[in-house]
Amino acid sequence: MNKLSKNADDAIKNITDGQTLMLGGFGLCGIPENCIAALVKKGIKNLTCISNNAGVDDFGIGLMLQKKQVKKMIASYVGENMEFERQLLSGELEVELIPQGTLATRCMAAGYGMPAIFTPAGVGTEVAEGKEIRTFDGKEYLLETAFEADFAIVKAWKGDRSGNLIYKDTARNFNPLMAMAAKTTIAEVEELVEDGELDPNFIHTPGIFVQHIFQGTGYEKRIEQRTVRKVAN
Amino acid sequence: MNKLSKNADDAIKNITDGQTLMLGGFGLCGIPENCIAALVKKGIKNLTCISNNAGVDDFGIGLMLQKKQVKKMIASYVGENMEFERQLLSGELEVELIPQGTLATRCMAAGYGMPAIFTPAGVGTEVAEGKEIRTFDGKEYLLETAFEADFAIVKAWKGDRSGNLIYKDTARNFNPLMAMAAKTTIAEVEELVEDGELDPNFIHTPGIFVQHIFQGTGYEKRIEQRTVRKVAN
Amino acid sequence: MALNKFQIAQRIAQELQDGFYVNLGIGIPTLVANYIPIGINVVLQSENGLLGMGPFPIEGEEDADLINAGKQTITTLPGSSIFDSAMSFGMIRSGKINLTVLGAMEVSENGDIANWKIPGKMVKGMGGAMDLVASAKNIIVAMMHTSPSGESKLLKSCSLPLTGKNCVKKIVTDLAVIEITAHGFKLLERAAGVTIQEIQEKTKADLIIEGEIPEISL
Amino acid sequence: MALNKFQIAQRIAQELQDGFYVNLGIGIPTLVANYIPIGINVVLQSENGLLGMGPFPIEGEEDADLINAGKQTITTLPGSSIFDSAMSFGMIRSGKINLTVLGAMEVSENGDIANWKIPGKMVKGMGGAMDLVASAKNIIVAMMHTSPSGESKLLKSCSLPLTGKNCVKKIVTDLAVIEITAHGFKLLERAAGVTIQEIQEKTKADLIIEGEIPEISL
Repeated sequence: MNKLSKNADDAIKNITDGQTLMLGGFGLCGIPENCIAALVKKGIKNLTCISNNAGVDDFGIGLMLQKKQVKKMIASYVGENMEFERQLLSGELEVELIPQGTLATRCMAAGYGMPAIFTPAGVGTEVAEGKEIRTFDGKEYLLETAFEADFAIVKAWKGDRSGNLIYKDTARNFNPLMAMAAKTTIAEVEELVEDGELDPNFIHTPGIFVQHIFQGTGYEKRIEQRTVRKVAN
Repeated sequence: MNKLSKNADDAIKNITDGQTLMLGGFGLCGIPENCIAALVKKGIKNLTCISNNAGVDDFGIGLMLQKKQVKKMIASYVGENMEFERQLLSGELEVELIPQGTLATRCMAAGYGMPAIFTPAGVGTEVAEGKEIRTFDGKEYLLETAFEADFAIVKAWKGDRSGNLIYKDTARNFNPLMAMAAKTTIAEVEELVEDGELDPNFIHTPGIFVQHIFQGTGYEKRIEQRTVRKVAN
Repeated sequence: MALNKFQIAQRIAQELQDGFYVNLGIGIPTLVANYIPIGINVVLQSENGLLGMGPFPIEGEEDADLINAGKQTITTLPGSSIFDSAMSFGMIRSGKINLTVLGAMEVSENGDIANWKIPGKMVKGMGGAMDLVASAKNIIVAMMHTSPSGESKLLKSCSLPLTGKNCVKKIVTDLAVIEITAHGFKLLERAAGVTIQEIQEKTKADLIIEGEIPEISL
Repeated sequence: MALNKFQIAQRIAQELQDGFYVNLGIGIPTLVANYIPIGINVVLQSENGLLGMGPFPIEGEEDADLINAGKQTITTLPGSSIFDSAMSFGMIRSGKINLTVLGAMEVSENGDIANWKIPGKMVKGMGGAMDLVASAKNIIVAMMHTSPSGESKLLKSCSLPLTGKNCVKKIVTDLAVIEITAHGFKLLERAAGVTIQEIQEKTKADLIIEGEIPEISL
């Protein structure tokens, strides 16, 4: 079976209006830049997006928000995006804010075939409203269900033709979790290599989870907070 | 904080009669040989052992069974061990057999602070007896609780002073799961290196999960089924 | 003439499709790997933590740290990946394995399977079988049609403790290929020279026979 | 004289013990890393997937793929490890983090904390804060005692949507160190020259005062 896509346009060709997408990344770190650009270009609408953040105004998922392609956003932190805040407060955008660990674990639950998980995050807060609470060993937990997504779109450092992926440093974040969690997974990689070039012992996402893979181009890798120190004497 | 133990005797010195131990490995692959030998030497008794298998008659956990150190065994497959079968049928040994995926996931649940998980494994079988069954999306699942263990004893390929571990090939198996799952984790490694020698991007078990680490000696690494092919012409 | 175990494996290999991820149990199922059709690429999963299981190692190159779920020394292939047991059963539970082949002691006409325990006699444990049968969408049982003492292993309902309920989709035995339908065992193919009557006699449940039943071709 | 934010961080650093794994939130908590006492080794966790967070990179060596939870470019240290977000919050939920320091908009006398939302005004999301406060055994809040408009941030009960209930153990403000006990806010220390009366006036709940209240020593 050939998992190779020619480019981002090719990789996303089966995504249609109204679907649910998971997008990897934390802030702008490890986001699938090529696929986001292709989604913007294609103008797919009414999307539900699951991603830890919503990009910034002019990059990442922010680009899709500008084009009003997103109907609903499921995220944990969106503080970097004024257009997002505007659409939310005006009611144009439906938003579900959930704890970051809950977001991660609901992805993992989907990937691991677990229909729901228990987490203490959000007990006693508005996150718990309408949710089942259960006590184990004297401590309260919320029942949170596994995500259901049509596509996961992830960004990796290296990948091979079998779909095996490795990520670089903290660009890993939600990517391997989302890669496991959707019906179909699209991976864009900085470097596509032949099978056998990646050490089987250090694969972060086994190829079984990835259906489409391609080598991306022109990564901008924008930094949100460029913090540095002076060279020590 | 110094995590280094001198040797296996030192590393296991706080284990006492009647405690619950997790032991990594699949068959004889990736088992903590040094710590098992030390447990046998010390003669600690009435142990509850959680491990996928129970070793063979004269190696692995089989050595502890010979000395009748194990009160209860929680495992998924024990077909390689006649002394085990004898103790089980005679009633000397308490045994709980559980599905392999359930075993793995109950370890993960403990490591990930999830009090219980849902799995379809065992629905409609005697494994389900006395357990809560819950239906999600038309499919039945058993509620299985996270393990509680006093010690996890794992075997890794390489480790550093911070407790970071990497495993080799399929000797990984249950080791990283158990390493996360107990109150205290002891890791024996084939090679102990200085901090900084392991690539942070390819750590299987982050050091936060490991309290005691030492470099083992004299690994036998017995093979259960030596299967080979002739060299191709 | 009844199929031998190699021929059972060979027949099952016809079920493989390009790109399949496959889990093969211990025994006859393992042999299926020897008959993968040319032009079909499948990836074998070993539930102890490997995707892309390769052949046995060349003599002298055995590595104790690289075994399959049957504890046999094996090799990796280009494109292989190693993972822990939670991820291994995660991919099993989430339905990423396209085909699971395993042996059985009994199968019932509603697809129940028993293969892990004979009360008071054999206590080996279920290993990964319960997870596999509870999760896989496509489960084929490879087994002899009858026990060594001649008892049918295909039954109206299983007498042994179950491994899973309503899960088996197809059975390939030395005598026949049988599909599990909502109405019970449906005979699809018979071993060359074996009569429908003989298969029915050795099956302790009614067979559904529709039209001509072709011989198994290998 | 009231402490500045650096001094608040400095006081909190006194709570660190050798071998601690610590999660520092954004803002004042981040500054705690600059005051780790000599001889004390702590490992900083960043919940986006890093243990062993090092200092900011030397100019020119910033790497977009290596950031902390505040999206700042950082470095690793010898002994660091990288992992995915599920494992990151796994170690948080299972109580492996010895100390969590975070900011707050309000804290109540029973240890409730609010720091993620001002209805109709500020919608940023909770990020990892709800997971952290629901899981950590040892939570210290670092904040100014009063809001910019002079309102007490220490209350009988929080008016803003909660981040977590009954979770804060200690508060370090510009004026005082306060422990949350079963009976409410207990004053432990006061900023040099700040009177108990002033602290009580700026706290919208009763302070428990037992014996002499020492000045914060830095």
